[in-house]
Amino acid sequence: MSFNPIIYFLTLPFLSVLLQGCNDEDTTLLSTKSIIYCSEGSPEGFNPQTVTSGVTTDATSNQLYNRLVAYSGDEHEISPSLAKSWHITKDGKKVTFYLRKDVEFHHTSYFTPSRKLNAEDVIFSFNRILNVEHEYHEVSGGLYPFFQSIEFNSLVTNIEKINEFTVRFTLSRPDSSFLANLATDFAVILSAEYAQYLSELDSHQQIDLLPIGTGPFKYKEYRAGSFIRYLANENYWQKKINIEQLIFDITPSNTGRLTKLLAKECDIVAYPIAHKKIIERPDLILNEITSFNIGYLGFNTNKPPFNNKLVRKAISYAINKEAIIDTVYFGKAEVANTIIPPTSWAYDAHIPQQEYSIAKAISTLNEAGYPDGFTMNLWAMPIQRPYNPDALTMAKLIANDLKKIGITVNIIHKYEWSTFLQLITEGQHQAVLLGWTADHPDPDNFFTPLLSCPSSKQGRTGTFWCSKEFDKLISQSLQTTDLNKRKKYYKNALKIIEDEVPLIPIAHSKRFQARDKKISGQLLKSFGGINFVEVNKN
Amino acid sequence: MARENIYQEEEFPSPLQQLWYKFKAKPMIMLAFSCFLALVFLAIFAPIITPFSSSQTHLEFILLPPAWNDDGNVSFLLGTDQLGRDMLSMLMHGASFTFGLSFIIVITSAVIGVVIGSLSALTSGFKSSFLNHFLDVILSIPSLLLAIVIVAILGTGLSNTVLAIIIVLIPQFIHTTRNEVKREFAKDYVLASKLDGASSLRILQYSIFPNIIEKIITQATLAQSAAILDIAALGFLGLGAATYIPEWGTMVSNGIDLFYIAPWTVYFPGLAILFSVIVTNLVGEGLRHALKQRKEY
Amino acid sequence: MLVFTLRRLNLFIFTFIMLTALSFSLSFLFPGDALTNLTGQINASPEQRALLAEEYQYNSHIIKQYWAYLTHLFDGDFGISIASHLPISSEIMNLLPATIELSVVALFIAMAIGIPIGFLAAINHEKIPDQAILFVSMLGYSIPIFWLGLLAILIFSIQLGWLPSAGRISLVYEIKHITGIQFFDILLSDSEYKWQAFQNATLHIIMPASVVAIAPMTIFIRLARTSMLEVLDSSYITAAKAKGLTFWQIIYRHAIRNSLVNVIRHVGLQFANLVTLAMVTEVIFSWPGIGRWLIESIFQRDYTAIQGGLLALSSFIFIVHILTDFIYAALNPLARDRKHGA
Amino acid sequence: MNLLDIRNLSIVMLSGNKKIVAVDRVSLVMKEGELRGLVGESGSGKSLLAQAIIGVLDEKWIVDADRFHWRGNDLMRLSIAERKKIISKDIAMIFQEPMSCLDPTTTIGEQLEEAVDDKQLTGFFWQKKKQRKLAAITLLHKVGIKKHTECTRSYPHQLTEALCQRVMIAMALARRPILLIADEPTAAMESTNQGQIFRLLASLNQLKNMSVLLISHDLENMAHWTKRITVMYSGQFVEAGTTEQIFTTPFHPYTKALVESTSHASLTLEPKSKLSALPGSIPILQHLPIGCRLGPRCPRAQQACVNAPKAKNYHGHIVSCHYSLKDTY
Repeated sequence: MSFNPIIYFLTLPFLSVLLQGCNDEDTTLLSTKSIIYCSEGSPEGFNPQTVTSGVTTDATSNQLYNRLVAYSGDEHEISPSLAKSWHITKDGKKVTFYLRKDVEFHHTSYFTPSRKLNAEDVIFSFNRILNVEHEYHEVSGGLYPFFQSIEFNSLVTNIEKINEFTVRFTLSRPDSSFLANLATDFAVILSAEYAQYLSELDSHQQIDLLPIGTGPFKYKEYRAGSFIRYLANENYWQKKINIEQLIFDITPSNTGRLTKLLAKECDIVAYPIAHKKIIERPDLILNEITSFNIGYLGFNTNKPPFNNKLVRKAISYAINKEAIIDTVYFGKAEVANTIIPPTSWAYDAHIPQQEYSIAKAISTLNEAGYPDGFTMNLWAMPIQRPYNPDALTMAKLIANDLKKIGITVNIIHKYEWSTFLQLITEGQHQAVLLGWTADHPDPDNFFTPLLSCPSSKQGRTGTFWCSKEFDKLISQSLQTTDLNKRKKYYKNALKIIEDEVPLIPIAHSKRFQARDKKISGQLLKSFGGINFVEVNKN
Repeated sequence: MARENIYQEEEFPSPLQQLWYKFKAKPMIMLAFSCFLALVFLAIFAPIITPFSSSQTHLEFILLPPAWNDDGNVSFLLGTDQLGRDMLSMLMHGASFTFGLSFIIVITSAVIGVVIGSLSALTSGFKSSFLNHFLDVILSIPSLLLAIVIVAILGTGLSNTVLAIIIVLIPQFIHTTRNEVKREFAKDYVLASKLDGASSLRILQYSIFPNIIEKIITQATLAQSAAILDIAALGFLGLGAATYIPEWGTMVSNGIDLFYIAPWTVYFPGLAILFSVIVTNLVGEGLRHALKQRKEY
Repeated sequence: MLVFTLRRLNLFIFTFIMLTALSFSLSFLFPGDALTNLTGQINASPEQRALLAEEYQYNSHIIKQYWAYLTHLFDGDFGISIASHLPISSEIMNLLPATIELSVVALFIAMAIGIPIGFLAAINHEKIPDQAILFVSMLGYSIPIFWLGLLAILIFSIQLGWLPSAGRISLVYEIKHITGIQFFDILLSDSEYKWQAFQNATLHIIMPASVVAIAPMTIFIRLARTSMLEVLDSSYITAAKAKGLTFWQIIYRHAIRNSLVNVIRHVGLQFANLVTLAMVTEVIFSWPGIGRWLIESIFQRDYTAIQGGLLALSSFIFIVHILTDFIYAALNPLARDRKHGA
Repeated sequence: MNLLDIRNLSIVMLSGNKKIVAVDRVSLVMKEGELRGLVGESGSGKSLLAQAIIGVLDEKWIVDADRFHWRGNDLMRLSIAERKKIISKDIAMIFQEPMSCLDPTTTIGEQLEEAVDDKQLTGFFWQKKKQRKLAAITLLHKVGIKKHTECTRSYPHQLTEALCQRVMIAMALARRPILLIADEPTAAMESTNQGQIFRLLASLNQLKNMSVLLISHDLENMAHWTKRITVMYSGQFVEAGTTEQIFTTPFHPYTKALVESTSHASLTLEPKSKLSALPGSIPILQHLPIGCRLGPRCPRAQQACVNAPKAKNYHGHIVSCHYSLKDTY
């Protein structure tokens, strides 16, 4: 029997459609002028002032905005950005910034600025946070979590305009981390003119949804849960941008991101898994950078049985951290002895590694009055962050460990990230797997946001632990510039943590990122999110 | 048959025996049938015969490749997953969930569907045509979509999945039974027993059921392969079995994160589903073929 | 033809009532408050709630409530999404075209490949090609689709690097939403990168559509094979042989047409099956369609979205049903009315 | 000259390892311009024989013959393709249930045009379409259909059985055949319509000198329309002769029984006397008796009947029986 010719007839139209698509070589490929970054989640909004989530700051801070000052170099010293220079008075209470005069705001389809950046914009950006009465303060919920955790409003008493391009901050007390805080991803400068324009239209909300900034890219299009499209800012003050388009392809699934990288649908991916597979491929590069972070198991110290210090201690004996490092981090992390990573100057080498001993755990649990164990719930974060790439597996391993000392663990996992955080803030959990990434190199950024009373009460860290003694130590440390004194204060603070165990530190991990070989330029910084300003595609 | 055919009479085996003779004539089908029986056996006795418990973790053997790989270990024949659980044991346990539950689902929905279907076949007029349209509408909604909606009502979880698939399969059985019963009712032999004064129920029981039972069995094998695929699909989508249950679809979805490092965690559960569906389909095919041959004869 | 059309219209109305009644009753079946489920207004203030209750006749008889619900549907008001707070109708308008595109292309592939192969099998009845085709089709019918999708990505996207693994089109192309059917939108757009985008979109649809098509294709193979065998066995083929037509003439002129008519009859039923597969495939290939959205809605307990999505998807399937009925009638004179009787 | 000369044609099917001989060494000779009847109960293999002649049998049937001559050509020596070519040119066939023999999805016109042989058309290819159409209309006229436009536009199911049969005949005529095989053309038709069809066939036979092989189980009609009749029983040749011979002096017990069972014969029967019929029924293919297949039913059967009888020719009246009735007349 000869081959049936019907098949040819029926597939012919289909093939011809395909071929038709292949006959254009008149224009260069658009894909060579665009960069697709596969990110891990949707941003909550386009204003990093109002959030702490790394997903949002990654997507917005460095792309859309600039700060007054920035970090540069390996030593992470403060360098000029929108402020070309600054001056601090001797008592440390007055800080004056001299602004650049050539900074343009974004020209977009929804707003065309008529002037360049000036002092008004800086004052507007910070007054929105500080002044509860401010027209824009309550827009998007009125919460500025980062600034609240560093008690920014009690620190800054006044911001004044000296002249068109000079702004002075007046502080209530000297603060050695003030400049560092202004260099974080959260302290971005918005456009006062745009705010004015929006308040005339009575659509205040739009300021955080359709952003106008000074950064290297400007907003074009956002489809929730799907993608963000940025276009190059042709008037960027710092340098010329090499690419035309920057696209954030929102891909929450870890495998999905890796697949897109391997299939060349993404140029760069966040938090890649399966490093071995990436290294094997000659056309891909894996970048790693030391990140200041800590993944931990936090106890809700308001709820029994974890209001009992001994129970917390017992659990800390029972967890096999080495196994977690091997399984969850594939060995690409260090066991954490305390909340401070070893590379920080505040790290105290004398703090011993937490002992892993089932026998000790059982005896401590007996001592605490739970000889038969108990049942607890453990909340595992539903998304991937550098400090915890796979909370579910970690939770399963911990559940397995705790079974040995008679504790039954129910894992709670299936929530959307923002709902999850909401419920943690409400204190619904008994224990939770979370983490923290530092926003700047000052060790205070670990102590204050994680364990100080004000931030504990907010609940985002999940511990609700509050110690007057601890708070006193860290505020003393902030008010001095003597490094040795600060070291001593922090050493004592760490002792308190070791003794009280409000949380069990698990790992300090590196931050990874994989990209196509064609993409050049530094992207990752130790602090803060990703920055595409230097990126090029060839 | 080398029997001498002296008389015109032949041996007349019972319909089921005839079916069996036709059925076993094809070696391929027999092979599939024995695999089917093996799966049933596995579904019942998996907890006794597996080398390890399905939840036992071996932290020293995490992501071990299958034994034939250079890095493999003979005691974990098909390797381990990211928690160091033995793949082989999990797959064997999975037979009770994916395959075993599909069996239970089909039997339950077949019983309910046949009862409703045969009773509804006795209706006539407006009620009947309403029922017909109603069934058409229900059957035109994709089964998985309907199952998903039911899961949304009941909440996720393995038992709710099972319930949802049972509910989804019932209309199919009603439809088949109803059509078959109606067709048989139109035949002359039923008229004959009607003239003898038999009640409808009696006709159903003695005249019709024996004639349509094979059709229902055939439908059941079709339904079972659909049920296996549906359980697995819901498990894969995270709407079915909880992540720690070694249901095959759930295992595939658990393995996805490791697909590129440990592909066997995806290959094997998928193959298990494929195998069980093929076996079920082959048995169904054999049954249908045997039925057709018997009718032709 | 008129009677035929009226009958279909009648069926359509009945089905529409059934489907809306089902979707309406879901709001009572889902956990939580029925009014919230129906409207999606989860954070409504007491005054707003009272207003909504008034609008939806919430305190009247159930029939009145249903009627109020229907009027809202006719106004294009499906409520708002509990999760995203966007109107369901606009979400559906965004997502349904993607699903239609995927399933129609898949249907086309399944028929274009499945039917000729089925015919080939029938022509070679009980010979080796027939057996081989039957076995392969059994295999295709048994593969769990999500697994097949994963393997397809592994082979065609990762190992060979031929086809993209996710989405409808590379995000670098900015296509305005006009009809929602992407290929039309691309052709309608005035971008200088039009043909690049078209090519890119074609590459994107090949793999998901083929994966969706596999199982229906095997069913079409079987249908076409059975139908062709039946036709080849019929007396008019014998008569045509007696007329002296060659084998291929008979196949082309009579057999294909008649068996095709019988296959088309089943397209409607297969379509429901195909949409089911498309839902799972959308998840694997991140296809921005209504199936993926529905599945995500379950995780987010977005009951309003589930109701709207169910209604939209099943109406779509039913419309295809009726369309195939009409096509069948157009092709098969027997299905139409007798023009001038005996 | 003999138009068709068939000797000992057998049609065999292999079922498992058993060999089923559906038609057992049947001979048939037809002269030019003859209107010949082929009679037998249903299941006697008449249709199989006809289909074997025209070569449209299913592949499961194996046809074998000692001689198969068509107008002096030995067809058995030719390849299947060549044989088909000759036969489809010269022999046409019409079937029982004409409605099912027409493609239900194609209009009558198209089907008719398709039957018109290319060689009959003389014009250039762009003229052929029109010529074809004209040819089709002429054909319809030939079979007595006047309203040709209505007819060509119709689908088969829109016409009556008798009209369909006329269309079938028209199609058969399209190739200007020498022999027309009509396989029960009037089965399931009302008697008035039956008459029309038979009349048409007879007139074609007379006016165009077209040979017709009329197959039927209806002996009475055969008596009316045919000159010579061949009788078959269960795949075996029984008797052949002129119509008169068959009806007045049947030599074979089966023919006699057949003749006696017709109403024509029963007119002469005494009131209230028994209608004559053979005991039993025609055997099914799976259980064929050996030897003379009528054996178990035959009133005259003796031991010799376990061997198949040889055909004996008595001046053109051929019979195949060990104990023929020849001597009783």
